[in-house]
Formats: sequence, structure tokens, C-alpha cells
Amino acid sequence: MTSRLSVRKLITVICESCLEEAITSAAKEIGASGYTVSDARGSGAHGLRDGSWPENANIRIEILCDEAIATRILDLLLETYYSHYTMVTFVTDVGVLRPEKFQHRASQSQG
Amino acid sequence: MTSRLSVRKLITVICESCLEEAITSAAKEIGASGYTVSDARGSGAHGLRDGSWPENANIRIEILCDEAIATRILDLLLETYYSHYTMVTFVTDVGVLRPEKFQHRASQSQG
Amino acid sequence: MTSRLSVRKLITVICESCLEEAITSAAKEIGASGYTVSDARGSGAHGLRDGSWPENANIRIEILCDEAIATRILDLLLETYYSHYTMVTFVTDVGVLRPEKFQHRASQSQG
Amino acid sequence: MSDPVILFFILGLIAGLSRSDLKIPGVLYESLSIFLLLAIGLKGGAALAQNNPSALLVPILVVTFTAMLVPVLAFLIAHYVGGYERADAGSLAAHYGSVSVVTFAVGSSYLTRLSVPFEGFMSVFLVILEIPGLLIGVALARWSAGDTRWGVLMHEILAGKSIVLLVGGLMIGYVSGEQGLASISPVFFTLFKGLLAIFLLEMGLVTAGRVADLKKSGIFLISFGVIMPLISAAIGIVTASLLGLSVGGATLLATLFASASYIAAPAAIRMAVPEANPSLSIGASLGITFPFNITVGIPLYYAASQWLLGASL
Amino acid sequence: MSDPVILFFILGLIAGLSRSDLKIPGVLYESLSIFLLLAIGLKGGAALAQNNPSALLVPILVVTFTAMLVPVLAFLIAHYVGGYERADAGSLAAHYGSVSVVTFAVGSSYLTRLSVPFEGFMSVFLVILEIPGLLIGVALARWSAGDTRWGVLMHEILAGKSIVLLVGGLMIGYVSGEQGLASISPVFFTLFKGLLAIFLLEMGLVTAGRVADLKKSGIFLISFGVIMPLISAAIGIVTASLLGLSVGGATLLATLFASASYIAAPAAIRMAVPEANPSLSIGASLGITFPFNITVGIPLYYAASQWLLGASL
Amino acid sequence: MSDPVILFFILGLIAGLSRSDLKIPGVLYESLSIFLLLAIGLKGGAALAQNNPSALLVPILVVTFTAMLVPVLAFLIAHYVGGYERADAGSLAAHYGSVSVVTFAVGSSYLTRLSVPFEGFMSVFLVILEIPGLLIGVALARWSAGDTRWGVLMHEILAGKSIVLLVGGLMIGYVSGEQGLASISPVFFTLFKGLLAIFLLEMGLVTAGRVADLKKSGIFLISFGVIMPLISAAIGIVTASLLGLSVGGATLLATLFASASYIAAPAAIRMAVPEANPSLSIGASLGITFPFNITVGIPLYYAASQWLLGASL
Ligand SMILES: Nc1ncnc2c1ncn2[C@@H]1O[C@H](COP(=O)(O)O)[C@@H](O)[C@H]1O
Ligand SMILES: Nc1ncnc2c1ncn2[C@@H]1O[C@H](COP(=O)(O)O)[C@@H](O)[C@H]1O
Ligand SMILES: Nc1ncnc2c1ncn2[C@@H]1O[C@H](COP(=O)(O)O)[C@@H](O)[C@H]1O
Ligand code: NA
Ligand code: NA
Ligand code: NA
Repeated sequence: MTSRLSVRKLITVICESCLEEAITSAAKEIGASGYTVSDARGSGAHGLRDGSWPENANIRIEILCDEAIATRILDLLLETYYSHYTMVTFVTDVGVLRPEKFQHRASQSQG
Repeated sequence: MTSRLSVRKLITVICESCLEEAITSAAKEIGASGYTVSDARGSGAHGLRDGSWPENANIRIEILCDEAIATRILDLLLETYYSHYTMVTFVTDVGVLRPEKFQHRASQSQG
Repeated sequence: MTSRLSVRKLITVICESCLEEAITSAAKEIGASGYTVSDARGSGAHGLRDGSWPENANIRIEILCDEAIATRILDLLLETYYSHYTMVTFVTDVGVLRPEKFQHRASQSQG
Repeated sequence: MSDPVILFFILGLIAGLSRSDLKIPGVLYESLSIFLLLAIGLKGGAALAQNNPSALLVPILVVTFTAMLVPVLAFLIAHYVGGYERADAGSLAAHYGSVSVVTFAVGSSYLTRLSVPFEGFMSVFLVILEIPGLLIGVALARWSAGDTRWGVLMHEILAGKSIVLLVGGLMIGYVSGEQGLASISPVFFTLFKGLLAIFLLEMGLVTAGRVADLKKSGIFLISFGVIMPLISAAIGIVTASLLGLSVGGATLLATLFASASYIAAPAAIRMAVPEANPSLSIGASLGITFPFNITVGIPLYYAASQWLLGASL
Repeated sequence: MSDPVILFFILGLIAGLSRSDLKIPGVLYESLSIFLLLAIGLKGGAALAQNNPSALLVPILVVTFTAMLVPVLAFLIAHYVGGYERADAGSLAAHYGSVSVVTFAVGSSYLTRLSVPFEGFMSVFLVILEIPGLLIGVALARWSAGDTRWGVLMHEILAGKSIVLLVGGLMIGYVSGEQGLASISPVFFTLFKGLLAIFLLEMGLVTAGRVADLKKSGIFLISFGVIMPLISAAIGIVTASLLGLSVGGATLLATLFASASYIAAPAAIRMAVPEANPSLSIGASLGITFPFNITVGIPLYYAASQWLLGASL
Repeated sequence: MSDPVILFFILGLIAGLSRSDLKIPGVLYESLSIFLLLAIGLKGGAALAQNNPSALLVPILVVTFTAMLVPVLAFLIAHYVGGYERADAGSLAAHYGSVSVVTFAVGSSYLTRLSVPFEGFMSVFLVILEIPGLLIGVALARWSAGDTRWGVLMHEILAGKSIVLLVGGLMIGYVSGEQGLASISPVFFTLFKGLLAIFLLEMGLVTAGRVADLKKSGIFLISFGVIMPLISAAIGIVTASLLGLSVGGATLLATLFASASYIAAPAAIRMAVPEANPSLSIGASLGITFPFNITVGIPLYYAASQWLLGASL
């Protein structure tokens, strides 16, 4: 099984929904080949965000990428967004099928 | 990259949607600093839950916390909910940005 | 904590929403004991899929299973779907509570 | 039978059974149920405003009392005849002791279609009857277990969506009167039957999804789902004749007694009696009793009311 | 041009192209399409109830037969002129061989606005024409591949949402008649055009999102999206004159023939011909043919019908 | 007080405060706000079509100019009296400088109920006033920081949902005229108040959720939320008397000036001034000013307009 899987980073960002456009387009600029977003609600340091109201909803962004891109995305989040926005981020090592799908843009941005 | 990331546990609970309030408030009482919920549907030992109908929908709860809190949350789930409710739980090690965000309540509950 | 957790594979498939029925029923046939689906949107090699329109929405399927089943599911995805459908797959090792929940069908299919 | 509203239910049923991919989005379902609850409340409130509400005190007490027979009978039948354990028998009792708003709506649609008048305050009974049967069911299930958090449960029920919207609608309707509601009546009154039709389409789909459950549940549960409403309806009609209600009012009271909850009850039971198997009670109330009532039951209760109240004139 | 319904489409288009954050929630879109399908079915059914349905047998056969020319022509043009492979040419054939419910709704709104009468049974043709073109498209794509699961495909189409709601609405309308529908007509008839307007707002937004696809797809596909409906409309008008339809009926038949599916077809093709590139056929049907038909096409088909049928009087 | 529309708001408030599980699905909320924005735009557009739009030039300039006083005053009060930092004071200024569509809708519902006529072009002011106050608030917050991307911000506001739908509705209404809108008026006009009622039910629930925030925010913010609209309304009434508006028009202009944005402003401020604490300004505008305006404010502004304009006759 492991033969077909290559290790990549999965970055998961949970944040207020008004950042959807900003973060996903930044990730693509940095070189991620894609992203996935779903709607969420939750609670944390900034209190309850129950999604009953658009201004009050969270999203959950997932970005699969290699380590170099991941580092640059985490940098961006820390520098630009962490101080003022509701946000939580975690990173996992995952095995991906068809790793070449996640490379073309990454290599562009590194080349 | 790893320098900025600290290891924490990510607990993911998939369960029937009527437990949202009960489990998230229990997690906060135990000392988790927050949680994230999204809507889901699925199938398992209790049959199909296709979400076509509120009574029939699942949710997906994610809780980032340290190991001590994680243990207590898992205990609670096993004792209180596992016997009667539709529920699946898994735990992953993840690297989080800004680990201090997940500590204040944890340390309260430990102090 | 680790004593109660057994290691299993978590397969996450992000794909176009029309595959929901096909993939989940294939996973069950192969022997997975269940699955979880949530709605998502995203972008990747096949362009923007913003979910504004049913034909244009993604889903996120999660399947917890043992390694043998996981291998067969990945095979199926690669053979049957990868060439024609919008799809991304990644696999993580997770610790599950109540591992017996994920076994009965698996052992059926292996026995 | 040819009330188009029922035909939508049958369409949903057929679509579901033939595994159509037709799906009513969950949010549309929720929106329509908010609408129906508010509309029924408003209509009842406006009717109340034309009466003297204090005259309702005795009828309310009588109806509440006779209605308590329903969950007790349901429990006894399910436990001793059906052989279900306390938890499941109590859960069935709670479902059949409470009421179904949509069945009530279909009943009043049926009478309106035949131009049979009924007392405007019937929807007050709808509100009143939602709760006690539920509590009795829980009490019977929990008997001697003694660990029920009644406070939490009461809050769960009283602050539940259906009570809040029905009572809220009643009060707004009462305060505003029919005149005051004129500006919002195009939404809440004119659109009522059309939106009820769409709701019933969804109910048909959901019912179809329950048929698989039913196959497992066997002959007792199926008979229970048909006989229980007949017994309850009989209690309802007798109560109505005691109170001197009109034929239309008796039909609606019988319909209320006969109807089984599938919204408020499942949620409350899931919290209060988690060891009960939800597919049993929802299977029976939604898979059998609901379709039985809206197709066969209501015309039957009407005929019986005519016969009994006609005779007592 | 000043039908407000079309102006909503244009508003959506402008909002989408100027990257407004305006979004119609997916669920609202789904709810409105359920509504439109039911309403069109009900209206057709009520009209049918005033006719003798057996008199429709011959027209249905004739229309089905001439309509089959459309996917075959579409396939030949796409494959031999456009140079697309079998899969993509078959997918285009399926889309153009099937019909668009919303285009039909805009067409009937156009005629109503001008007070041009048309045969009430036109929506029967809408239902009938949805399927054969789709099947022919799949057959042409799969030719010699021979691994199509036709049973699954037929079920997918026949139990698909649009057929279920249209046919269901037709039958309910037919059984109930206009009288029987009176209680639900405030929702299904009075609100029709207003809700169609909101739906078209969303269609404008979706179409705007397709413009990027179009840029990639080149001059052939764009021409195809304009010329194909003209050819199909011509076939439709000739058929209508053979059948002796009114000018309004001929306009609607031409509109049906000219319209391309973007709901039923994409779903079915995705299952049956997964190797076809969906952005080609949806881009053409939704990005070009749909806006062309509702703005330029329908008035044109009306003029042509007047000219041809006026001449044949 | 007994406008049923307000009673729905109170019902939502009570349900929220008593922790009912009643929830209006987010999608229903979004759908209703799309509806309200379009309907207000259409109504205004149809009214404009009966006037000479060029006659509005001077009033628009005057109103825009006096309206700019509101955010400046709000900033000064919040910064110097309340002691808030530039970011938060600017955010409050932006919220109070912009307007609330729903408050406007409640105001016109109030006047319609009392049969007080008002100028049809008031909704043009609604559109015009949404933007400048917002920009001034951002400018005051960003003063000397100098890193605002004004281009992006302007696009965010101008292509924002509310402007697109209001302006789009205005133009469609203007082009079509009341006659042209006849076919869609059952949806956009007849249903208006009933759907506004459901929207206000949701607003009550949301407001209840803000009460916790308010407890933290202290006496200054609460006073600000009541006094600021009184000041703004006074400016509005004086402006109206300068322009020679009717009593109804003056009431609505005062309502517009007094209302604080909680849809467009929060989104724009979140992007342009992220260091501002959003719960401050939304808490004040939604938790205090909105309920104050719809219950106490509007009748007060009406009384004041009668007194001032009656006197000036
Ligand atoms: N410990 C946690 N576990 C899971 N999700 C969290 C946690 N803390 C915060 N979140 C999510 O991140 C969002 C923003 O967090 P915060 O900035 O801490 O309010 C919350 O609304 C939650 O959805
Ligand atoms: N093997 C599995 N993989 C992923 N999700 C599962 C699995 N088994 C169950 N689930 C999810 O957990 C819910 C409850 O599971 P169960 O108690 O097994 O019915 C299901 O409805 C699914 O959403
Ligand atoms: N690098 C990525 N990270 C996260 N999700 C992705 C990534 N690439 C693709 N996806 C998701 O998978 C879907 C299909 O991907 P694709 O087949 O590459 O278009 C996209 O619409 C995204 O939702
Ligand atoms: Na009952
Ligand atoms: Na066609
Ligand atoms: Na203002």
C-alpha cells in the first residue's frame, strides 16, 4: 500500500468565513495546486460562532502541498492574519495518491 | 517548519446531530479551548443516515487539545454515549500553530 | 490513552458530488464498515468548483478501515475513477476508539 | 382522496420507493415546517380573538385529561401485548401521546375542502396536547430508573421549536386579530395549502425511506400503527361529544388524538430515553400511522363524528 | 426585451461578471427548480384535463420522431465538422437532444406577455422530449464500446428529479383539474413569474461563471451554440406546421427543440460517459445557447412561426 | 406597537433569550434578504419611473452631504467621549454612517399601516446612503496609517450583494414600470410584509444572541446605541424639512439616518480595519440600535416629523 502513497503535508485552517477568498487565493499564489473548503461552526478564544448568521460562520480550509509550500503558507497566516482574525491551524502528514497532481504548481513556484 | 509547530491531539467525533450541544459543552467543561462542528451524513453500524431529514443527520466535531484533556474526553464518550448513540471517534497527532491558544483552559482545568 | 486506541487508516476522498452513491457503496461492498460524507467546494487541476450549483459541488468522503480494505479501496479509486473524475485522495494513520466497530464487515469480506 | 395535497404525498412516496434521486433540501423542509407552525398558530390566535378565551378553560382541562389515556393505553399495549421493553414501550407511548401538526393541517384542509365548519380554537388544543403525552411516555419508560433530568427535559420540550412557534403564532394572532394580520395574510394564509403540498411531497419521500425499517419490525408494529389511532380517535370523538363540539370540531379532535408525533417526540425521547430504538417508534408513527391517518383515517373520523353527533342531536 | 424576467437574468450576468459577492444559496436554487418543475407539470395537467388525451397520441409520435433528428445532427456536426471525439460529440448530442425547462418557462412567459395563446398540452411535449435525445446521445458516444449499463442509465433518467416532478405534476394536475387545484394555485400559479425571475437571477450568475470556460473552447463551440438551436428550431416549426399547431404552439415547440439541457443531461452523461469533458457541453448549452435562446431566439422563433403559419393559413 | 411584524421580532427575541432550539436556517435568512433587497429596489424603481429622475439630483446631493455628518459625529463621540481607539471608533462610525435596509422596511411598513403617504423615491436615498458613511468610517480609522487598499475596498462595497440587488432592482423597476412588474408583483409586493415578518423573527433570534456581548460592553456603548440614532434622526428631519419632503418622507429619512448597518458595514470593516473588535460595533448596531429604532425610534421620528413639518406649514 505504502508504495503508491507519497507523504505530503495537509494544512487545515479553521477561520471566519470572510477570509475564504483571501486565504485560498494566497495559497494558490504561493504555489498550492488546490484547496478544499467546507462550512463549519465552532467555539474558541473568540467565543461562540454558531453559523446562524453569515457574519458568524466559520469555514474549514484544507490544503495539500509539499513541505516548502506549507512553510510559506504558515508564514503568511502568522504574519498577515493571526493577530486580528479568528483562526486555528494544524498540520498533518498524510499519504496521497497520485502525488504528481500536487506538484505542477509547486515546481513552477520553486523553479 | 517543525520549529513553529507543537504536537497536539485532534479528536474527531462523528455522531448524530442531536448530540452537538451535549458533546461540545462537555468538551469545554473538561477543559478543551474550543471545537469545530460541520454537518455530515454517512452510514455505519446503525445504518444509513443521509441527512435528508434533521433527525437523520450526522455532525463531525473536531477538538484540538493536549493529551490529558483528550484522555478525559475519550473517557466521557465511552462511558456516556457509546452504548446508545450512533458514534465514531478517531484521534490524530497534528502540529498546531500558536499552541498557546489551546492551553489556557487546559491549564485551568489542570491547576 | 493509547491503550484504548487501535491504529486504523483514514482515507479521505475529495471528489465531485455525483460520485457519492457510487464510491460509498463500492466502499461498503469492499468491506468498509461505514463512511462519512460532507459537502465541500474547492479548486484543483480541474478548475474552480464553487458549489454554487449542484453539478459544481464537491464532497468529502471519509472512510475508516484497516490496511487491507484501504488498499482495495485505493485500487478501486485508481482503476475506476481517477482517470475520468475530479478527485483527490489522502490517507492518514489514526487511533480509533472501539476498533471492533470497524471489523465485522472487514472480516466478513476477508473470511 | 382527490385532495391534491394528498396526491403530493403519494407522489413523494412513489418517488422514494422507486429510488428517484428527488430530494427536498433539508433546509426547505425546515423552512416549511417553521412556516406551517407559525401559520397554524396565527390562524388559531385570530380565531381565539373572536371568542372569550376563559370559556376554553373547562374544555382544555377535559381534553388534557382524556388525552392522557392515549399514552397509557399505548404503553400497556406495547409492553404487555407487543412484548417491548419499558424503554421502547415508553417511547411509543410518547410518540402516540403527542400530536402531529401536519396531520392536523391535513385534517383542517380536508374539512375546508368539504366546507365543514369547525371551532377556531382547535389549534389551541394542538398546542396543549403536544406535551403531556410526551411526559407520560418518558415517565413510563423511566419508571423506577429514577435518573431522568426532568428539568432539562421540560426545557427541551417547552423551548422546543414547535411549541415556541405555535404559541408565539397564537399570541401574535390573538393580539393582532384578523384585521391586524391582513398585511401578512398573503404569506401565512393564502399560500398555506400550496406550501403544505410541497411539505407533504417531502413527507412522502421520508415515509418511503421508512419502509425498509418496517419490514424488519414485523406484524405487531404494523397493526399497532393502525389500531392505536383508531382507539385514540374514538376517545377523541367521545370527548368532543361531551364538550358539545361541532362535527368538524369532533373530526379535528379525533384527528389530533389519533395522530402520532414525529418531530417533537423523537428529539425529546432521544435525549431522555437514549436506550430506546428510534427506528421502532418513528417507523410506526411516520411509516404507518401518518399515511394511514391522512388517507383513510381522517375521512373515517369525519364519518364517525357525523354519525355520533348527528345521533346525539 | 423588457420582460422583467429577462432583466433578472441580465442582472445576474452583470453581477457575476463584475465579480460581485452575490450568491444564490444552492438550496434556494434547488427549491426553486423543484417549484418550477411542479408548477409546469400542474399547469400542463390541468390543461390536459380539458382535452381528450388520446388525441395527443399522433402528435406525440410525430414530435418524438422529428426530435430525434436533433441529437443525430448535433453529433454529426460535432464529430465531423468540430472534430470532437465520440465521447464529447455524443455528450453534446445528448445535451442538445434533450430540453431545458427554464427556457420553456421563459418562452411561455414571453407568449403570455404578448397575449399569444398556445396549446395547453405543450408541457406534455416538454416531458416527452426530455428523454429520447439523451439516450441517442449516449448511444452515439458508446457505439461499439458496448459496455453501457442501459438499465442503470434508464433508471437514472426516468427516476431523475425532473421527470418525477414533471410527470407527477402532470398527473396531479390531470386528476384534480383546474377546480381541484384552486386551493394550491396561489403558490403554483400566482407566484410563478416572480419565482422564475429569482431563478433567472441565479442562472445569470451561473452563466457568468461559464464565460471563462468559453474562452478556452474556441470559435467552433461558440458557433455551434448559436447555429445548432437555429437548426433545431427550424425542425420544430416545420413539425408544428405539420401538426397544425397555433402560432404560439409552434413558437413553444421551436423553443423546446432549440433548447439544450443543463440539468438532466449533465447528470446522466456524467454517469454514462464519464470520459466526456463536462465543461464542453455545459459551457455550450449554458454559456451560449441558454442566453441566446431567452434573449434573441424566442422572439425569432415567434416571428418565424408567424411568418410560416400565417403563410400556411 | 401592535404591528404584527414587530411582534415577530419580539417572539424571536424571547425564543433566543429562553434558549429555545428554534433556529432559522442560514439559507432561509440569506434567501429572505435577497428577496427584501430586490423588492425594495423594484418598488423604488417603479416609483422613480413615475417621476422625473433628474429632479432628484439636488435632493441627493443635499442628503449625501448632511448624512456625512453622522459618521463624523459618531467617530468624535466614540473616540473622545467613549475613549475608544481610532480603529474601533472608525468602525462604529462606519456602522452608524451606513444604513439598515430592514429598519427602512419596518419604517415603511409602519407608515403604510397608518396610511401615511411618502415619496416613492425614498429607496433611492437608501441606496445612496449605504456607501459614503462607510468610507468615512474607514478613512477615520485608517487616518495616518495610510495602508488601505481603497480600490479593493470600493470593489468590495460596490460589488457587494446589497448594492447589486438594490441598484439592480431599482433599474429593473425603473425600466419596467409598475405595469411591466405586474406579473412578478405577487411575489415581490404582495408577499413583502409576511416575509419581512419571518425575517424579523430571525433578527430577534440574532439580537438575543448579542445580549451576552452587551453585558461586557458597558454603559457607554449602550447609551451610544440609543443617543446616536436620536442625533442622526434629528439631522435627518432637518434635512427633510429643507428639501420640503412630506411628513412620511421625513419620517423615513430620519429612520435611514438613525439606522445602523449590520450587513454591509461589518463585512467591509472586517476587511479594511481588521484590528477593530467586531463585537463592539455589531453589538451596538444590532443589539441596541436596531431594536430601539423599530420599537421606539420610528414612532418617535414620526411624531417629531409631524410636529416640525406641521409647524412649518
Ligand atoms: N481547541 C479547538 N479545537 C477545535 N477547533 C477549535 C479550537 N479552538 C478554536 N477552534 C475553531 O477555530 C475557530 C476560531 O478559534 P478562536 O480564534 O480560538 O476563536 C473557532 O470558532 C472554532 O471553530
Ligand atoms: N468506517 C467508517 N468510516 C467513516 N465513518 C464512519 C464509519 N463507520 C461509521 N461512520 C460514521 O459514523 C456514523 C455513526 O456510525 P455507527 O455508530 O457505526 O452507525 C455513521 O453514520 C458514519 O457517518
Ligand atoms: N492541493 C489540494 N489541496 C486540497 N484540496 C485539493 C487540492 N487539489 C484538489 N483539491 C480538491 O479536490 C478537488 C478535485 O481536484 P482536481 O481533480 O485536482 O480538480 C478540488 O475541487 C478540491 O476540492
Ligand atoms: Na396522539
Ligand atoms: Na433540444
Ligand atoms: Na445611519
